[in-house]
Amino acid sequence: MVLDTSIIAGGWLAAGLTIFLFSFLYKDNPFFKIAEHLYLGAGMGWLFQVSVNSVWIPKIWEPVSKGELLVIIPSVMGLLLLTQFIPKISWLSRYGFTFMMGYGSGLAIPAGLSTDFMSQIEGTIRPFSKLASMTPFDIFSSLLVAGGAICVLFYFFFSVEHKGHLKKVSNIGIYFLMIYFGAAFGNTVMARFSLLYGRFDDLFTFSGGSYFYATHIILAAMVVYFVLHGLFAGKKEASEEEAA
Amino acid sequence: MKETLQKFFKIDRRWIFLLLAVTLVVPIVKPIGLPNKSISQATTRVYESLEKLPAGSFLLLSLDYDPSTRPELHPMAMALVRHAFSRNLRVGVVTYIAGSTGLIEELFAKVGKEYNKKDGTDYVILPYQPNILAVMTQMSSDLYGIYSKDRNGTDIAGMPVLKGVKTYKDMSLVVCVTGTAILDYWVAYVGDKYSVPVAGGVTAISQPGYGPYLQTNQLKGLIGGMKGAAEYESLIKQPGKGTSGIDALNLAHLLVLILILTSNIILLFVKYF
Amino acid sequence: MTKHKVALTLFLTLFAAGGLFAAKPAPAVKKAPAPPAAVIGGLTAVDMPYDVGNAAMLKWAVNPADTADTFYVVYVSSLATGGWLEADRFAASAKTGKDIELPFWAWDGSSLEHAVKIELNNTYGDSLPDAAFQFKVAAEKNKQAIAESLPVSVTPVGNWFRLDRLNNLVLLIALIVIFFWAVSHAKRKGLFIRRIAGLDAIDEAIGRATEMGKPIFYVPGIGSMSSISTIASAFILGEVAKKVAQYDSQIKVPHYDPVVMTVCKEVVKQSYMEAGRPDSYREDINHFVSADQFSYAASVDGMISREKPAACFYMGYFMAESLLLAEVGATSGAIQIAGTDVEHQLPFFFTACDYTLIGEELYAAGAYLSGEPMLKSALKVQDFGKLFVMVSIAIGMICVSVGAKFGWDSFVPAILNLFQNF
Amino acid sequence: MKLIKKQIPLAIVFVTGVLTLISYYVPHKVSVDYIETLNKWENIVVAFAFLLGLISLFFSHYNKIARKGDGWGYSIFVFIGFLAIIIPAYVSGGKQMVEGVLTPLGWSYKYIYTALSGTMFAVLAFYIVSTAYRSFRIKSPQAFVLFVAAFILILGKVPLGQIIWDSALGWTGQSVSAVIEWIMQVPAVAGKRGIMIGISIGAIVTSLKIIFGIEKQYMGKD
Repeated sequence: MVLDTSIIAGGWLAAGLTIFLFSFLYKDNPFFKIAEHLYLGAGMGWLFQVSVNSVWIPKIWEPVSKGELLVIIPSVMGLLLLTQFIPKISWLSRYGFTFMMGYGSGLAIPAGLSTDFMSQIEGTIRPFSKLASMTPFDIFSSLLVAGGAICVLFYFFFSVEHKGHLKKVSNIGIYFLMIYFGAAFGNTVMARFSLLYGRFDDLFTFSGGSYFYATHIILAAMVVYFVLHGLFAGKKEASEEEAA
Repeated sequence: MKETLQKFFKIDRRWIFLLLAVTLVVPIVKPIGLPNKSISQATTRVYESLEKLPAGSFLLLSLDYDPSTRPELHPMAMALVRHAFSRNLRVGVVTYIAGSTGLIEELFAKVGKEYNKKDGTDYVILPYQPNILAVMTQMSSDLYGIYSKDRNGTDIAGMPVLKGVKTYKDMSLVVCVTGTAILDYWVAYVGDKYSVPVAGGVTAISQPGYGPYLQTNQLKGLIGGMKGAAEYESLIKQPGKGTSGIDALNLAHLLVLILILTSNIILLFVKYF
Repeated sequence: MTKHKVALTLFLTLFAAGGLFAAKPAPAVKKAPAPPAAVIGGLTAVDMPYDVGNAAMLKWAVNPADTADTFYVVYVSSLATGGWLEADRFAASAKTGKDIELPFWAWDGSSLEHAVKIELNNTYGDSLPDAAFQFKVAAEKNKQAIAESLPVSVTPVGNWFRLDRLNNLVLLIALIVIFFWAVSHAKRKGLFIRRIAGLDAIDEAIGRATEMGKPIFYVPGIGSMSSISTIASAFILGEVAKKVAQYDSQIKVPHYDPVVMTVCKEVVKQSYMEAGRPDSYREDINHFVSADQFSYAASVDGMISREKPAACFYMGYFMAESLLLAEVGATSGAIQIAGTDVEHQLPFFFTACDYTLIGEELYAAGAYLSGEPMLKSALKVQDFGKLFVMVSIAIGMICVSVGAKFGWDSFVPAILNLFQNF
Repeated sequence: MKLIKKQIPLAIVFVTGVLTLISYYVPHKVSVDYIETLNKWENIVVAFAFLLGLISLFFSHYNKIARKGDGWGYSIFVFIGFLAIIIPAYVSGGKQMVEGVLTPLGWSYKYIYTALSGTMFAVLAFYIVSTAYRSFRIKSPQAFVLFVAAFILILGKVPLGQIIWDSALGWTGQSVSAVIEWIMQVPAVAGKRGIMIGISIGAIVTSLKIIFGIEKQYMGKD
């Protein structure tokens, strides 16, 4: 398979940047720093180009040039946000911020009440409405959800001192929290490995002959760099790194 | 004896890094071939929600993941789009993460061709918008108020794919694939507020956190992490990156368990012997 | 309490007014089209309550003689005569009063009558003709009309209150009342908050840093100033900075958000003043690192592994960088204290740090340390909310179980209605 | 001066906040029109907010270069990275693909941005393993419970783990997937629900404080 030059070049670039970032795992080095700074800039650049093409041009520039002047008001509010950087007139940015905060808060309150509050109470007690058709184990599970939720809530109850029997209730709460955290931990392991798998899979692609062994060559170059660096920088620094 | 153990314990962590790299690279180069078998209820619920939609229904996909969570979420989104296209659903795509636009483009270029679906007729990709709440609220009364053009600047009014679609009422299902809290927004600000069915696909990290919403049926279903992607791929019988990914993760998962156990056993040993 | 009542009355009045508009008598206009064999009697049409004004509600009695193959067809017209369009079609067993999803206080549905919501936008598009709409219903069997009603008319109007969302509103008002009670109370007398176990660890960590002559890292996370965890973090930072100033130790606060940095600068400066050490305050205690999650984490990691601090605090809003930070901190041998309300990051803090403030404990720590009445009163409202949930779950569980056991058919849904969202 | 510096902004937050809040309970056309206007405005205002980050990033790196501070050379790469996206974006007019062929912008996305952004997260996998070995301590009964839950989850998510479970614990008649489903649907739901409710009221109270002008730290100092 013969690939386009631009794709091969892309493969080399991607493999190189990936390996540069991974090299931090061995130790901090200039290549990592370069890749890291590039990432900063590229991330901002991407956000910038998407904002320009998806929002600024179609939502501000085009309406204004067509004579719809109403969009100037929010644009000005948006621009006022930037006065933050000029201490003397930074108060102007409040006009933008307060607008955003007011809108966000006004939406958040009823939605929070219905979704995370009332619906959760309802969800906890609803299973009991089907009591007749439940197996004993289902009933046990539903009781566990309800009781567990109460205990956890009590763990976070700050208005009374947790002593005696109350202490026991909040202790049970902690165990429910721990099971949840355990589940989260287990799942996160899978999530992180998946991401690593994704990068390795890409590197594997770039290591193929059609990419002229980009991964192998860059990896070897990095190893050579570290070996040389270790030799010239003296033993002292190396032993320090070991301890880390 | 004790000293040796303790030394073993204070091993330079870079050896552990290397160990992980090896356990992951080997199965990529030489797959083990243990396919995922179990399928969770939550994933099945997503599958069934799509399965029961009549052909021609409008499915709104909110694809909000950037390259950083691509290995988990991209296979999921791909499986969902394949499923939707094979059932001849109309698909609309929105996004609130700037970094996802490139991935969406890639996805539809590939899957669109597989199913011979046309941009504008069978699917539409709407441009990135910065304020998720504003857009979600707006789409409850008139989506054209915020989206007048697709991501390439073509007017969307009159596109066959959007025929008769104006508000959430005209959409049969919303599926949000994300590694952020955007799914929570869909549940709270759209699902509950306007009674729209919402399902999700999330990274394995946030998966346990959606348990309460699944139990209350505020979420119609949930695909979680690469395992979820693999499950969905086997439900639609089209193995992809999710299936091969799970295979590669076998050894690494065991490695973690062995490491935790070893270190704690050493600790016990040092303490009591 | 008075406030509560006033507001409630206000809204109820508002609703009543809306209801008046809504229930504008709809005189059934009688006409004489050639009716099929039978007549469906008792058809009424009213404005659909609690909506923007684009739907109507039709009701008529269920006919016990209907069989499984009977269908009802609803016709609508915007003209005085003729112009009938089909608006809905459904099996005779469907769409009774019970099927309308509204809570018991806003809707009295009976399974003995059909209740059908007709959305006029589906038939007439976005802009409705400005007229009264005519409706009629026909019963069909095998595509043959067997009965038809006389037409009735109604003008849909926009309503002013979603009575179905009353439960939400009542709860909101209760929260507001308690909030203001707590605020005034906190300012006058102070409110009790129990001490949180993790706070001693903070003193210990600062003490150790002083002994070792090494800096302390205080990482406020990647939240903006509007997230509560960041606000709590800023208050905790104030207390930590005060102790650091007293012991003449060093503190470094790397930032992700420029606004948070401005606030933290003030907080730290104030703390140094209060500790009587304004001379030791330096502007670069708070420094901006990066507004990008991972470069932020990587840069802070770099700083931690270079400077090997004696203690690291991670308080605030954290995402994936929690693990990066906590791991590097642990290997560099620092005492680590973490606190965040992002649940899926807590496992990492919990396993890698010496002490972890879980979720709301972070808010409580901020309130406890600063004694700030505003924070304390917020915590009180949260406690009230939790109490409400605990009690509701306990009582609701019992009521629903008992109701289900004895088959009280309207009682169980009513209890559930109380907490449902519409 | 206090009026325009402080009171008017506080009035803005109060009025927009209360009106937006009320719109949830009011179905009338007036309320819909109000919220539609606000939606459109809000979307535009927020489109400028990211400039805050952009400017402070540029400013700090520009300063570093100008002062020749520590590692200033790296700061140049921030600008290079920025240009590596912006120039292709300009050339391609914001399109990433034309007739199935990558544009320069699409190329930059695929080979620069994807590689960098993806790897940044992937590095975490290594840390999770070393955390597992070096700092996952079963030091208390609570940590033990956390460990057991994590153990089952990690084991049961991969086919190999399922095989191991079946050969060791197959006699219980429960598959590991069933156990995981139960954990996720029962105790984990209880734990999460408890945390979630408290935090959500916290968020509601903060929103109330913002609307009533009690919480105003986000406005910055005077």
